Amino acid sequence: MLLELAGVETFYGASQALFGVDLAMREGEAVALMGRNGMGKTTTIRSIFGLSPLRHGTVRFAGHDISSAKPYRIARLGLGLVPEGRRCFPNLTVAENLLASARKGFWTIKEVNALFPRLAERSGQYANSLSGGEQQMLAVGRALMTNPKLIVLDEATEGLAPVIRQEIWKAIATLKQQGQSILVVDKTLSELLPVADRCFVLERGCTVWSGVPTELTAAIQDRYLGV
Amino acid sequence: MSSALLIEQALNGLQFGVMLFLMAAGLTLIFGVMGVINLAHGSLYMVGAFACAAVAAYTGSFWLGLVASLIAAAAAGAIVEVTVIRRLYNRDHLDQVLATFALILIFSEGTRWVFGSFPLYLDIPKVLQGAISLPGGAQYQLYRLAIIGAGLVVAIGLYLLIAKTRLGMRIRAGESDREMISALGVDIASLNTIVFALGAALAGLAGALVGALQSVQVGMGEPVLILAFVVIVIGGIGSIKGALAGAILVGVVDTMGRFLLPQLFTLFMQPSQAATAGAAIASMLIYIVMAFILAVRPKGLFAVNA
Amino acid sequence: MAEPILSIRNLCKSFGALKATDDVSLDLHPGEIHALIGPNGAGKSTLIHQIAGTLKHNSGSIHFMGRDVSALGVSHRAQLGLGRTFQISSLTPEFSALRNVMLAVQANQGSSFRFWKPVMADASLKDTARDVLDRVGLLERADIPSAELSHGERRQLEIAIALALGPKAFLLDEPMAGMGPEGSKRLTAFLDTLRHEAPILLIEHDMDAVFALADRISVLVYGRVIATGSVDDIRRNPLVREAYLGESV
Amino acid sequence: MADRERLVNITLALIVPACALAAYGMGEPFYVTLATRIAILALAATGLNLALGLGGLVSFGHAAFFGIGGYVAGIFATHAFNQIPLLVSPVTLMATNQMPVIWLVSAVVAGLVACLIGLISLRTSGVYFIMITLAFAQMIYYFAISWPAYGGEDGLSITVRNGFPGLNTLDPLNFFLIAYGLLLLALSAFSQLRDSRFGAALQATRQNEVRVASIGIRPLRIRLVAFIISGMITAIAGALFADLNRFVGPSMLSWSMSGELIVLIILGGTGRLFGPVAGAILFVLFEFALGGLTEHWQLFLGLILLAVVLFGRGGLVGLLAGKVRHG
Amino acid sequence: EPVKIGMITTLSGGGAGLGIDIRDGFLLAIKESGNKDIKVIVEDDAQKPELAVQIADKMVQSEKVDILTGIVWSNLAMAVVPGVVGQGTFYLSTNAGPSALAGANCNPNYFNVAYQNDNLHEAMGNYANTANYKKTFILAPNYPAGTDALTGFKRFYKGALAGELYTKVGQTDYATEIAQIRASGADSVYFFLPGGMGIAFMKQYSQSGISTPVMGPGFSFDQDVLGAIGDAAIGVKNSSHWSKDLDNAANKKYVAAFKAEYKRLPSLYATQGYDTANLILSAVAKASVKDKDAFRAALKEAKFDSVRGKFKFGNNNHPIQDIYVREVIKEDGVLTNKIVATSFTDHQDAYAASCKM
Ligand SMILES: Nc1ncnc2c1ncn2[C@@H]1O[C@H](COP(=O)(O)OP(=O)(O)OP(=O)(O)O)[C@@H](O)[C@H]1O
Ligand SMILES: Nc1ncnc2c1ncn2[C@@H]1O[C@H](COP(=O)(O)OP(=O)(O)OP(=O)(O)O)[C@@H](O)[C@H]1O
Ligand SMILES: [Mg+2]
Ligand SMILES: [Mg+2]
Repeated sequence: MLLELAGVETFYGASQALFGVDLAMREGEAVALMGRNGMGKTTTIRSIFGLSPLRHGTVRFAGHDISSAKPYRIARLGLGLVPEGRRCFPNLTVAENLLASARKGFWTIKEVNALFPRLAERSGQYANSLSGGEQQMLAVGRALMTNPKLIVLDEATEGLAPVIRQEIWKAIATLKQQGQSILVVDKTLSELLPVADRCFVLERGCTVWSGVPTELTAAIQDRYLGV
Repeated sequence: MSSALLIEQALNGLQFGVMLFLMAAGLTLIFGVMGVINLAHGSLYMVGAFACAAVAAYTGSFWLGLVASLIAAAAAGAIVEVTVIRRLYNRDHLDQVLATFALILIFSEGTRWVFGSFPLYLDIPKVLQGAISLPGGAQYQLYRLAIIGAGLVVAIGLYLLIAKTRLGMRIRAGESDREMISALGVDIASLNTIVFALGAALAGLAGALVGALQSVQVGMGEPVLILAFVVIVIGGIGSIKGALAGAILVGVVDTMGRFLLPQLFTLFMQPSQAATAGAAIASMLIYIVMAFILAVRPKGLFAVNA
Repeated sequence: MAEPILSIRNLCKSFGALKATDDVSLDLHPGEIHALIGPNGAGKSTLIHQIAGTLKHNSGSIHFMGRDVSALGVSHRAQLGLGRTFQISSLTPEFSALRNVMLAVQANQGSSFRFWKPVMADASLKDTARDVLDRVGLLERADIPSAELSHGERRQLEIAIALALGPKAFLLDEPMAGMGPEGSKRLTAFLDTLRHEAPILLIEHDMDAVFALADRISVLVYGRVIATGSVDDIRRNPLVREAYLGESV
Repeated sequence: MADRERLVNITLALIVPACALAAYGMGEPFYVTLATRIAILALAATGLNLALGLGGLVSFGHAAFFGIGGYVAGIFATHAFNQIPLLVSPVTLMATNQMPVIWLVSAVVAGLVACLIGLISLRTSGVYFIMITLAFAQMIYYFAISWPAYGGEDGLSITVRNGFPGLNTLDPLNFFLIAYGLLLLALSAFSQLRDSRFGAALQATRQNEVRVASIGIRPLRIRLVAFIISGMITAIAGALFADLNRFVGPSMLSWSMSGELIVLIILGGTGRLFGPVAGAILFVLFEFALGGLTEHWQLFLGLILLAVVLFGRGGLVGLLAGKVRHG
Repeated sequence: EPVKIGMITTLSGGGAGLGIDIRDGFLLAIKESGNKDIKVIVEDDAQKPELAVQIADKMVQSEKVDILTGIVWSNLAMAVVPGVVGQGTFYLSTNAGPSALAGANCNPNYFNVAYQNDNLHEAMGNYANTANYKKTFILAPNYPAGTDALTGFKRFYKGALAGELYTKVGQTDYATEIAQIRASGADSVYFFLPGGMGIAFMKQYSQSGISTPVMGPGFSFDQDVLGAIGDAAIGVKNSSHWSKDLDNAANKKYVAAFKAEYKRLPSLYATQGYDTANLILSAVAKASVKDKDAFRAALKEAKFDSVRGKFKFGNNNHPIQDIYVREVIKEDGVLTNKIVATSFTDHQDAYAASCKM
């Protein structure tokens, strides 16, 4: 297993957000994490990265127990994050955002610029003056620049124009073909399901369903995703 | 008033400005770039001056003293970061204010405990003593020229470090979002310790260099602190260029104000009244300039995008 | 047709060499939802900023309810009845969802210079705010500080605040973003009814919602309006398909 | 939580007068003076707390208002004592030594100055605001130092403490009761204001200025009014402080005085109703108790303050009452 | 019943050296006397007027001291003294001598055992005439003690002024002023810059390549700062009412005892502390401190062995004393002063006349 969460419970201060999240994925897989607003998807991802340390349960990545490791060590093991809400560094230019945390590998500024030509045009501009969508592209590019074993995308297509969204999904599909492991949270099931090998559904901080996309029946969708 | 005097005063202003920059350089890094309000900056400056004076007195070499000042201040900075500042990054800026205010008390009294209550002796090194003649007949003190040189070297070095290196990008990124930069694999905690120590070392260097021109005594850091903040804020927080420009502006305005205002006031006052009234306005001048600049440009002269 | 509530003429705005808004004119009529779509970075949010006053335009005019508002500040325009949401949620993080909305109700009622009566004892504020939260489906979460809400919930709160202002026109910057499928469906239905309270200038990348709601659509590309028309016109427009919609629709 | 804070507040509110009364009873007037000092500093800090705690306006120049109050008291006292009119033309204006008048004048003068400083400073934010307020205070400080008419650096002695109708202000207990009464008034005003519409707008402005503007409230006006009220309260405290010390000098205007007021607030708990009271008690007691022990007392004061920041989040009140819940 | 003395002085921060010297000199005298009936309480004012007032209140109201003393700085003295003497407690100044307390506001319970602020400057103005200076450049910080200083100098100086400058309090860079001195064509410079300001000025002046002779009051060239100025100070003339080499028995004994006790040379501040303590001791021997009138008279008599040689009070309870001109020399590798002239004998301050006492 590349990534494995077992019985993860996480708190924000005194209030519990995760009550037992289980998740497992193999190298090369694309996994979708689903659930309605406020069900704990983002919190799960924060727990993986050590940003919201878990109180119970374990997280293992590539053979290491990372349940209580520091975020930067976790990231260096090969986890790349595209966070919810973009969180580009506003006081850095586009190029600097990409370079600041870059690590060696396939993805370089050139590759990222090829994937998102828009970013190449904006290279010297400060991130806080980018449009919402441009920031989203930058956040994806920034994560790729760390050349992760597993890239985690939390609502990475939010606010993107349909054409770009298609580009991103294509990019995700390409990445997957290249053997990149992917964990993705997204609201648009019609786009998410075709790339996913497996799905996990969260409900009130618990994993309530997992399986392959074809088994995700309308009934389940209705019950947990409100579709 | 001769033009030679005017030129010399302009040069004095410039030199004072660069000296201010040197005193503010460490603060630019810690406060401007890392975003930590470090009121104890003046204390680190004092630590540098005392270390230099003590070692210079013991070994007889100013240069060994200078090295000692760098080491002592960097070590003090690193200790402060690890034991105090590190716990405060995620807190309100105000907690940093209180903590570093406490550090001022600790450093001042600690230094007095170790070195006693009397000012120490620290003199300019032999090779830099005396004055040289400038074209136009003016005399200029060699050591002051050396300070200008040191200030410019520090300015360029800092600029390159912050604007051009990967390290600089990470520091700036960490300032705006520590959590995010660490989630991208950067050990921001250690990085901050290093930067803090570097900023402290610069404060120590300034303390040693300027200490040779002033009195090395407890409390020497406090006036510097305010001036350094003034300089950085005028220039625009986070901008090295701005800090240098701000420093030179303050230096020239202060010098020229002290020089010209009393003379100006003699035009419509009795000489001794003019002297005090002119001096009074001159002492307020940099604050007037600062208020004016911020009123017109609320983010300083070289506002950094943020 | 009735007088437009909001009328923009030849609006221009540049950032250095970049023309973010390039001679844009558009109207918002009573009772309509006017959707504004376009690629990322086309200048949609910049346009909203200029209408709301957070950015000053370089040239052109903005008339709101027959009055030239170009010279007015942000808060003044809001008082006149421009209710906007932000693309990236902008809330008062320490306040609970309820107090976020109460503040908007208070602003709508007029004076904030009342120094004595406690707001929490002020039923006129509290009840109105609770009604609004109920309308967006956030009443359950009323007492949670907005910093502790999930992303989607924060987006809902944005809309609640705009609603509480009882505005004469809504400027909604991607209200669907961050909402799950269920939320989007509900919000679509909700906006459909809202247009009768006040017309909506709607920026949205969720095409299902846009096509379901819009009376008219304007397409912005590189700061210029390249097309305005009905849903069907826009859907069929090859330029729009190429620049924005792609093969999906 | 809220109940616990109320309990802490009531304890703090009772402890100061209880100690003062006890000291008076035991014939230890100095401790009454010490309690008065606590009350006055708490009053000054309560003024600042309004701007800083509720409005997020970290004014590093509140010593200006404190000093203005002090100088008004000092100047009035001197003129009244020497029977020299404050003003001869266009009208002759005699000074009075009645505190209520002095407070009023202090508040009005400070309010005007705050209005001026605020109009310019409030265009900036964050650290720029800190520094520009400092700049204005420094201007006034240097002015006071080099302005010979009222003593310059040497300051101004108040030969006879100003009076209050019906009370003997020379009696330590009477004077304490005046100061404490004012403190209670200010605290209740603070609490009322915090929960009012204005308070809501002010606190919202601290958290997100753009949001506040977008719903139609002008942040600048809200802040300006808060800054003015804040300066006025601090000025009244300054007038009392001058009367307490029977002396006013530029050190009341110095940046370290501004810093001390900020420290008081953080020490007690920023934005908490009784934060300034708790902070003033702690600070004055530390200063008093340590000062007699060793010549290196400031070192220990520093260590104690450091421990409070590191281990007591949210100041003393935060430590005792826990985190705030914002309704 | 023991005599209680409260000492408020500056023991922390930048100005601590002065207060520490005063305290050490004072305590040395008490120790030498062997008088067990004297209790001294020392507290640090941290050079803050408000804190000094608070301590004074505590000492008077709570500790019920009979005598207060120790303050270094004029502005602190102005804050503390009027209140203290108003409550009937004695105050003996060990250093500060603001003019306000010497003239109209003099008080029978206030004694200054040091000098009136103008005195040393007057002495230097007088000396400048003797030295035949015709064009002196004078500077001081822009605060009351600074303006008093230059006024004092000008009161006796007969030559012309090459320039008169007021600097910022706490200023540390003097390049501007030095340039003006150079350009002014002055034949001498007189400066009053206490503490670190003076050290900075002297260091910078000596590096500037100007050879115009410098004069100053003793404060800027006394034992506490000479070490920090270094050889730049050698040869500078300065005025003082005391010097280490004053030839009298009390002084010889004092200098030796101070050196033995504290392993350093005494400064004029230490001396003022020492003399103040001896004055108190002489009065205590004659009258009970509880009998205020008798004690006041005993103080006024000033029958004690001053290390200054002779010492007496004028009508305003300020000293009438000799003021010397000293020169900075190096002796056994240590910088110190020797007397080269006497500027005034039995000098009294200019404000005594307006004291109605
Ligand atoms: N900083 C926080 N402090 C306290 N509670 C929080 C915080 N962030 C999130 N929560 C709570 O944790 C729960 C899970 O939130 P989370 O953000 O993980 O949901 P999500 O599934 O990502 O939702 P969305 O689809 O809206 O992004 C929610 O109830 C939310 O209110
Ligand atoms: N302050 C600024 N300085 C320079 N360029 C800016 C600034 N603000 C916006 N821009 C640029 O203006 C263009 C328009 O931005 P805007 O945010 O309006 O786009 P948008 O249409 O809302 O896009 P999205 O759908 O991605 O949110 C972008 O290319 C952006 O980079
Ligand atoms: Mg989420
Ligand atoms: Mg946008």
